[in-house]
Amino acid sequence: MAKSILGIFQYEEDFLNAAKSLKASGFNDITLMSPIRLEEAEEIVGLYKSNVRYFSLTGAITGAITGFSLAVVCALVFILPTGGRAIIAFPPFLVITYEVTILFGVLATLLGFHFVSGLPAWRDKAYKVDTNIDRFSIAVDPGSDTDSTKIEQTLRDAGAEEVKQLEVAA
Amino acid sequence: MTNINRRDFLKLIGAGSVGTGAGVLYGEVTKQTVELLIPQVIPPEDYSPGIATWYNTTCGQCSAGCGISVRTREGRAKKIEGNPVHPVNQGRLCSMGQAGLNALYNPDRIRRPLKRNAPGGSFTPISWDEALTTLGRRLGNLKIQGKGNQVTLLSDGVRGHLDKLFATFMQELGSDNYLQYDFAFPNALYKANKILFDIDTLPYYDIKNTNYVLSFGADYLGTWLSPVHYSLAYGHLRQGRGKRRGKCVQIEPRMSLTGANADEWIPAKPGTEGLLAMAIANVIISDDHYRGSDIDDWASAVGSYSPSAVSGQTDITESEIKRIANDFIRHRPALAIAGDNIASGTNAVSNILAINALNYLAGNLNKEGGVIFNKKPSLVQSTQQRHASYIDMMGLRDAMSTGQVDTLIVHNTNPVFNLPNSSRFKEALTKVPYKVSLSSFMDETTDLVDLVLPLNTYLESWGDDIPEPGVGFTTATVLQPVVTPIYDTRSSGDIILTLAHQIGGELPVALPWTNMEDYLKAGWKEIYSGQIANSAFNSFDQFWRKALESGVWGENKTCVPDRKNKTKQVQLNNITIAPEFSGDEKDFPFTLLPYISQTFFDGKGANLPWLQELPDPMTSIVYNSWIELNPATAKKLGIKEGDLINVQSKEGSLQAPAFIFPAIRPDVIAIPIGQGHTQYGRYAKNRGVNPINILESIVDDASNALAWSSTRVKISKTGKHIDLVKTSGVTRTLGRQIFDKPGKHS
Amino acid sequence: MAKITDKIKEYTRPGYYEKFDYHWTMSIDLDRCTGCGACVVACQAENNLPIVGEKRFKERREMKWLRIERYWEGEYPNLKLKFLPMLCQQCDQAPCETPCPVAATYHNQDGLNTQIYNRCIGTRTCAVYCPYEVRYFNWFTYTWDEPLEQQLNPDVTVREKGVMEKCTFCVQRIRMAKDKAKDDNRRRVKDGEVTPACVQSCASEAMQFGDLNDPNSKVSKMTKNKRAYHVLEELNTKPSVVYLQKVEKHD
Amino acid sequence: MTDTNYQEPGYADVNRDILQTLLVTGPKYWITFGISASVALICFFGPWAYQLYVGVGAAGMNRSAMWGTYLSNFIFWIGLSHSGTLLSAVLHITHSGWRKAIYRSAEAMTLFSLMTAACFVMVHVGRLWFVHWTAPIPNPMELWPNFRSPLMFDVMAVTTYLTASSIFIYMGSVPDYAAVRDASTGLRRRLYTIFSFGWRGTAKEWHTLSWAYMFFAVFVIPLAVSVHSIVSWDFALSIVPGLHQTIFAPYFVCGAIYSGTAGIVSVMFLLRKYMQLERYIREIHLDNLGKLLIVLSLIWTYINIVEVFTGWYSGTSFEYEFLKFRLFGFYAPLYWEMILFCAVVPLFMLHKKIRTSWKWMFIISILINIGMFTERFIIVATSLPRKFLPDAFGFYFPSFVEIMISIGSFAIFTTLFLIFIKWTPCVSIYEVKETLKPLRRDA
Amino acid sequence: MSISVGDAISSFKIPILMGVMVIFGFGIGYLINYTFFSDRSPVQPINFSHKIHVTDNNIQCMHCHAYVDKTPSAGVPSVKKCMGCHKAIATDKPEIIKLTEYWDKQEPIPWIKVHDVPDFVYFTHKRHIKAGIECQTCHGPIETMARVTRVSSLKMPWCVDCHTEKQVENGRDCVTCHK
Repeated sequence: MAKSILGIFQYEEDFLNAAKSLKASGFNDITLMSPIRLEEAEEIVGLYKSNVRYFSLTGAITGAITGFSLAVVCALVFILPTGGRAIIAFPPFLVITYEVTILFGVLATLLGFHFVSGLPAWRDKAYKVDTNIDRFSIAVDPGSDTDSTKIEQTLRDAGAEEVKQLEVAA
Repeated sequence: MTNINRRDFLKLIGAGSVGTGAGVLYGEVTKQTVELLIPQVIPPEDYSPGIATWYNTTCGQCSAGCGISVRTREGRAKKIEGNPVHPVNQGRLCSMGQAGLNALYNPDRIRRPLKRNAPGGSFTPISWDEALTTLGRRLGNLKIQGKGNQVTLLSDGVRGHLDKLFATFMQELGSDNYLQYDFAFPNALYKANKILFDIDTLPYYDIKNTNYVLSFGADYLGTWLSPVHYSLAYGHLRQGRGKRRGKCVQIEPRMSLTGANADEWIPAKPGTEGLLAMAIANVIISDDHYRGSDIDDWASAVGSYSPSAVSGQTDITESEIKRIANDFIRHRPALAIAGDNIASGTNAVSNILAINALNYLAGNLNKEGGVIFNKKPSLVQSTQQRHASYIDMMGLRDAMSTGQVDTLIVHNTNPVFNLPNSSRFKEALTKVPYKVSLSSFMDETTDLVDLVLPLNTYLESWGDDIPEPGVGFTTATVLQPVVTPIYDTRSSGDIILTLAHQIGGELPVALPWTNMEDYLKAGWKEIYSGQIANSAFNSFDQFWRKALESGVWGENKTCVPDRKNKTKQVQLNNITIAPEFSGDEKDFPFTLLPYISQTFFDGKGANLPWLQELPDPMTSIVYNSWIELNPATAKKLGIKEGDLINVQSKEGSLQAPAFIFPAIRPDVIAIPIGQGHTQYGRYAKNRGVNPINILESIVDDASNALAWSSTRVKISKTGKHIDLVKTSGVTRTLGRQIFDKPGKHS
Repeated sequence: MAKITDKIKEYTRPGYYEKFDYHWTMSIDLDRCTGCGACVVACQAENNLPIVGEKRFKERREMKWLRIERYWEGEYPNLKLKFLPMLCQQCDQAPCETPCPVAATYHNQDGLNTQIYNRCIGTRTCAVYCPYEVRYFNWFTYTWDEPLEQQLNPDVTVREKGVMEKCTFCVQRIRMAKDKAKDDNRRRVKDGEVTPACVQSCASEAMQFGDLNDPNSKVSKMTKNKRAYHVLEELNTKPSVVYLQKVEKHD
Repeated sequence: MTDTNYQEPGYADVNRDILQTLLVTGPKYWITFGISASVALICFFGPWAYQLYVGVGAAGMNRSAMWGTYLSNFIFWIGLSHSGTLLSAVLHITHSGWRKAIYRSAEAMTLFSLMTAACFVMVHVGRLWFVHWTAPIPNPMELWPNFRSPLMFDVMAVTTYLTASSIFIYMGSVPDYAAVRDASTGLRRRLYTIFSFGWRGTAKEWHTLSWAYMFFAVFVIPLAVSVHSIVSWDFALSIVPGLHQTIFAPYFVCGAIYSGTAGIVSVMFLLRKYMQLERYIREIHLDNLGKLLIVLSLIWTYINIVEVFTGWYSGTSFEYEFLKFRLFGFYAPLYWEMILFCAVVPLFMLHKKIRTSWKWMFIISILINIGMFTERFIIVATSLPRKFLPDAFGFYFPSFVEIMISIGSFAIFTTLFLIFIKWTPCVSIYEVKETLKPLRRDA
Repeated sequence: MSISVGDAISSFKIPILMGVMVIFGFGIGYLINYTFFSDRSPVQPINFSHKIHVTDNNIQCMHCHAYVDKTPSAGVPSVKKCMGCHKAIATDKPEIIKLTEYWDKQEPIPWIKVHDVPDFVYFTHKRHIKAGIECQTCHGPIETMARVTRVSSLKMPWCVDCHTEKQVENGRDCVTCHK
């Protein structure tokens, strides 16, 4: 079991300021939670371009190759000529390629989301229900007891409504 | 992982067993069903599983006498095809012939002898022994009492040895009342040929080699005499001779299948075709195309029928008549034939005489491409004189109603259906004390009798046949069973021979054979020894085997015309060429044209589902009757396709849906014959109407035949509507590339 | 390597149908055809076509692999009725084959447009795509009134509900002829050895059947006739049924 | 904003208002659900079972029209599905704020109309028990589907679309599932814990979700266009007059968006009315959708005119006959009804009062969809019986079974939708919050 | 309150495991059916042994299955054929007594089909025999079987594999077997 310090804020500015000062104090392992997406918060924790895009690209390329090969291989396993068309007919196979490209792109993006975001969360984490309604919160993992007092202090200074310590699974 | 407690463990075990059970069940359900492998107890001689055996025999669906090959597998008939070595059909076969399998395997066949319990009561199945003993005893008693003449046998147009057997049997029984009746039998044609050429048989019309067929109503591609043979000839005429493509002209008030295929279709006024022929003859003579020694006689005979005089009566313009006459001469050898509706008016024989005279005038007799006289087939006695005319049938009616007929044996014919209501035949029939029917099906006549003897179909019987009209040389075909009878039925020959033995007396002496096969073989032995005294065969057995194998004797010969010109000078002066109709034009404005249906013939084919499902060639209608109306007439009367029309003649009325048929004269309505059965199995019963019912009993005096195209009717709407069941949608090409090369169509 | 490129070239080339072993072809001479309907019954007898009954006809669900179409020309009294036997045209560029999702219909080495009943799932797309409307669908499982089922041809499948069917050029007869040729140690089927039921029955000999790859076959000669054409040729389906125009003018 | 009395809800109000649609279930809901489920059972599955038993002959299709209402229903439902995903995705990447309140229900419509459409594929085929042969599954017969077939395009496209739009709608709902989780206890909580993947709303999660969501949107737009193009190619790749039209793909796509958008309006009206969401679904949405509908209606009308004009002007018998039948034949009343509902009636929306009136818009949207349903029916019923050979011309009229199944399909859709609104918040909670005043001191 | 997905899932452990058990059980059940209740070797009405006839008494296949090289079906011998020998041979054996009973009643023996090709497939023995395929290729070591057991699946892939391997002319054309 590990400890986690949770600071809860009513206002966005306080929340962001607290995060900034924590960051300035050298606490890099902070979790910022908000009911809506806040791009400033993302900047504070250093998130600019997501790696999801690599998943999407790889997925799409894999899909294109898979789609086309699927069509070609299916046509060649048991050759059944139809309507005077070529066995490997490009126009229809490109349609299949197109669809499978998208299918794999979507699936890979889904995979990427899980991979990058770390969801699903298998273990319990620091969380307060209000965060998903109309409160902002910062969870910090204190290395030591001294750190924890410092963190609590920083949070209170920034205007936290509430600061509490939680026991969470490591 | 936490421990699983007992309760949960049981749950899991439960789930597992449910799954296992489902798996076992699934495997069981998806397993192929167990099939048995049933061997034969004793295999037949020529049996090999999975290999088809072909038997050659003769078609019994109409009177043309085509040869057929029946494909059988494991003792069941699978397909009927034409016999390639048969001279009539040369391997081809019409729809009716092919539907013979439907007759063989018809679900409505009578499966065992039936006896009527009480007059008007129902039938009870009895054994063959009982049936034949009862009948035999009755006939025997009559014979002993010297009342043999009170037995009448009314048969269909059987030929060959069965006919001979019937004749012998009746003769020995002491009866001269052996009649044959077929609705479509061309009495008038025989009569006219007799008058003109003094022949008892039909001549051979050499359509194959002619250049010009001038057909007056003869639907030779559909129903007339020997359609398969003529179709073969037609194909040859059109495209089989290089550049010389024969021309076909059809003169008839309602376009028949032949009319549809002809180059010209000319709707003359019904009944006036003879006049038209006279006018053509007039043109031939006046244009100096005939140079015979008897030209003066001819000139005087046809002198009064100038095209201008006839034009008004026939509704054909003068120039048209002249053109036809000139074409007819120019295209020699040409052929003028008459049949069907043209040969079934009150002036039938006169019409045919006038039309046949054209052949004489154009010099088309006994010539390739003209009318060729068949050698008289001398194998078995000629039969056509047994064919009852309408007057003969009326004689039978009178005899029946006055009690002169004690026992009536009906064989395979259906006079109750095929005679008009006005003949009162049905009423007379019910007065006969004992009626027997030999039939495979419960038709209208069989339904009225006291004893039903179920017959084998022709595919289960022995017999022989001589095609009529012949093919220009002597030929005969064999009828052999291709399958064992599928029900407890017997063939007509076997029944008669058994009866002969039952009756006793002189009969077993005259007919010592016990089954048809032996009788037939004995007959053919005579043919063998009398006719075929050549070295082609070592023995009769060899000849017989060959005959059974090929199904025909006299195969593949070329036509050798009987060169003797038998034509008599005809006194065309005396003929009554003007048609008469029942009902005057004012009250009954339309001429009713019943026509023989190509699918059902005279009604015989109506119980065969394949024929019921074969779209009528002209209208594409299935499963029903219809009344054909000219579009102009329909428009005038406000009739639309499918409107139920009441057709009223002097003798009765019928109701059927209208069909707007473009190719019929506005003053004519046509109804196909064949439907309108009140019995005759599930496929025929209560379907459509029978136009014969409302015909007037008027006859052609020269041939005594029923004038079935001479009834006038009036029509009215009933206000009801029936959707006609037909397969064709829109019957116009709408300018699409269907009959032409691309680009050429408009 | 060259082999692989050759294969690729072969498989990517349209018109795979050009090198058939046989190219079964039928010619129908409309100048001979009388429209009598014998072929229709012959087809029904040979190919186990069901007896569907009046109700089904009314619903336009008849089963006739070969039907005769009729077209009127002109007005009374200068009328003409033309007949057109219409059966599966066994097109080389068949519009019906391509859309089958399970390839239940395809072109085989005999130049036949085959229909494999076992594979058919009944989307009916082929029938919609067919410009000649010669494909028939088993709307129901049809039965035969006892004992009519004894007539059924054991060489032809009896189809169940939900399956598309059509004229096969009597493939069972073609197979049988090939079987016989093999028995006789012949490499090829002789001309005239195969006749589909309709061709066999045709009384006016309007139909001919044979191998177009054999330049001496009857049907090859017919296709060279100057009256030869294809119905709806402008659709470029390349049918294997050749019609010969009816001769309109005389002298 | 026409509504001057409008009071903007707070963040907590949003959670409360929207979650009550999901958490509080009154008898009205159960009655509606019961009715629609039983109609689905009786009208759809009952006749379908009958049809499976006797064969497709239970439907009115025949030799001249091998396709019938099943196919037109299929197109209709696929068309309806284009509302959501496409609209949602396009508006998402163009950052249109007004989308946020309506996109969830629009996407739900997509998903469930797709499912209904898929049902029709099953109903349509003759041998349902072999329908798995259309899937490229390895099998011992070594037989594979024919990828040259437009129907296989369909199989692939619909599968992809179903997958993509399910993922799209699910991913967009994850934060809302977390909200449901937080507001509930017991079994529901445990289930929604799984559904929400343990969402906490961290910056990392928001960041990844928004990126992934953007990619989904980017994938879904060309997909949606391709799906209806492919559906149109089921027809257009044939050579049948009336179906073989170059214009069909854009025509179908446009028609699809048109009917889908109209569908959204109807659904919005009902949700707003019966789920007390007046504060979230507002006139601005109606106004914007109305404008969109007018544009789509004009495009649709244009394509229709082009179709008739080219058919007539080409002068070929093939085109001419089917057009004659469509415009003046038995089904002419349906054709002109379609023109009235889809081309004329929408013009009323040019008037702002009508455009912002819920009642009028609901009626118009229903009429448009009736018109669009007719359009799909007419395409099938007037083209197929007028193909190439006049002798084979026929007629098609749907049978009782077909009519019942068509009615039943609406019940299936409704049932699925009713299940959905009890499963997922039908208005996106977090996205609605984004449109509100932010939680800042200076706001 | 926990937001752990792991905890939530493990709270559904029993239902999930039950599902797994059902699926697993289904497979087991199917296998059981396939192994123990198979239709590959049914009990015949007469316990006919190919071993006695072929191996022990050296009777050729074609003696009884006379049509195998002439027709599509091999032809199960007629009762008369059996009786041809068994009128005199081994008449006291119980199975032969059964056979004699059938013969006396003039009834066919209702053999159960072991080698049943799926419906709508046209198989011809003749072609295969003429192509030099041994009986054993499909029927297995039939000459040693006391009761006939099917060794081949007789399903389509089995046919197609052989046709492919032997490069049969048009061997992969559907109409070769389906028509």
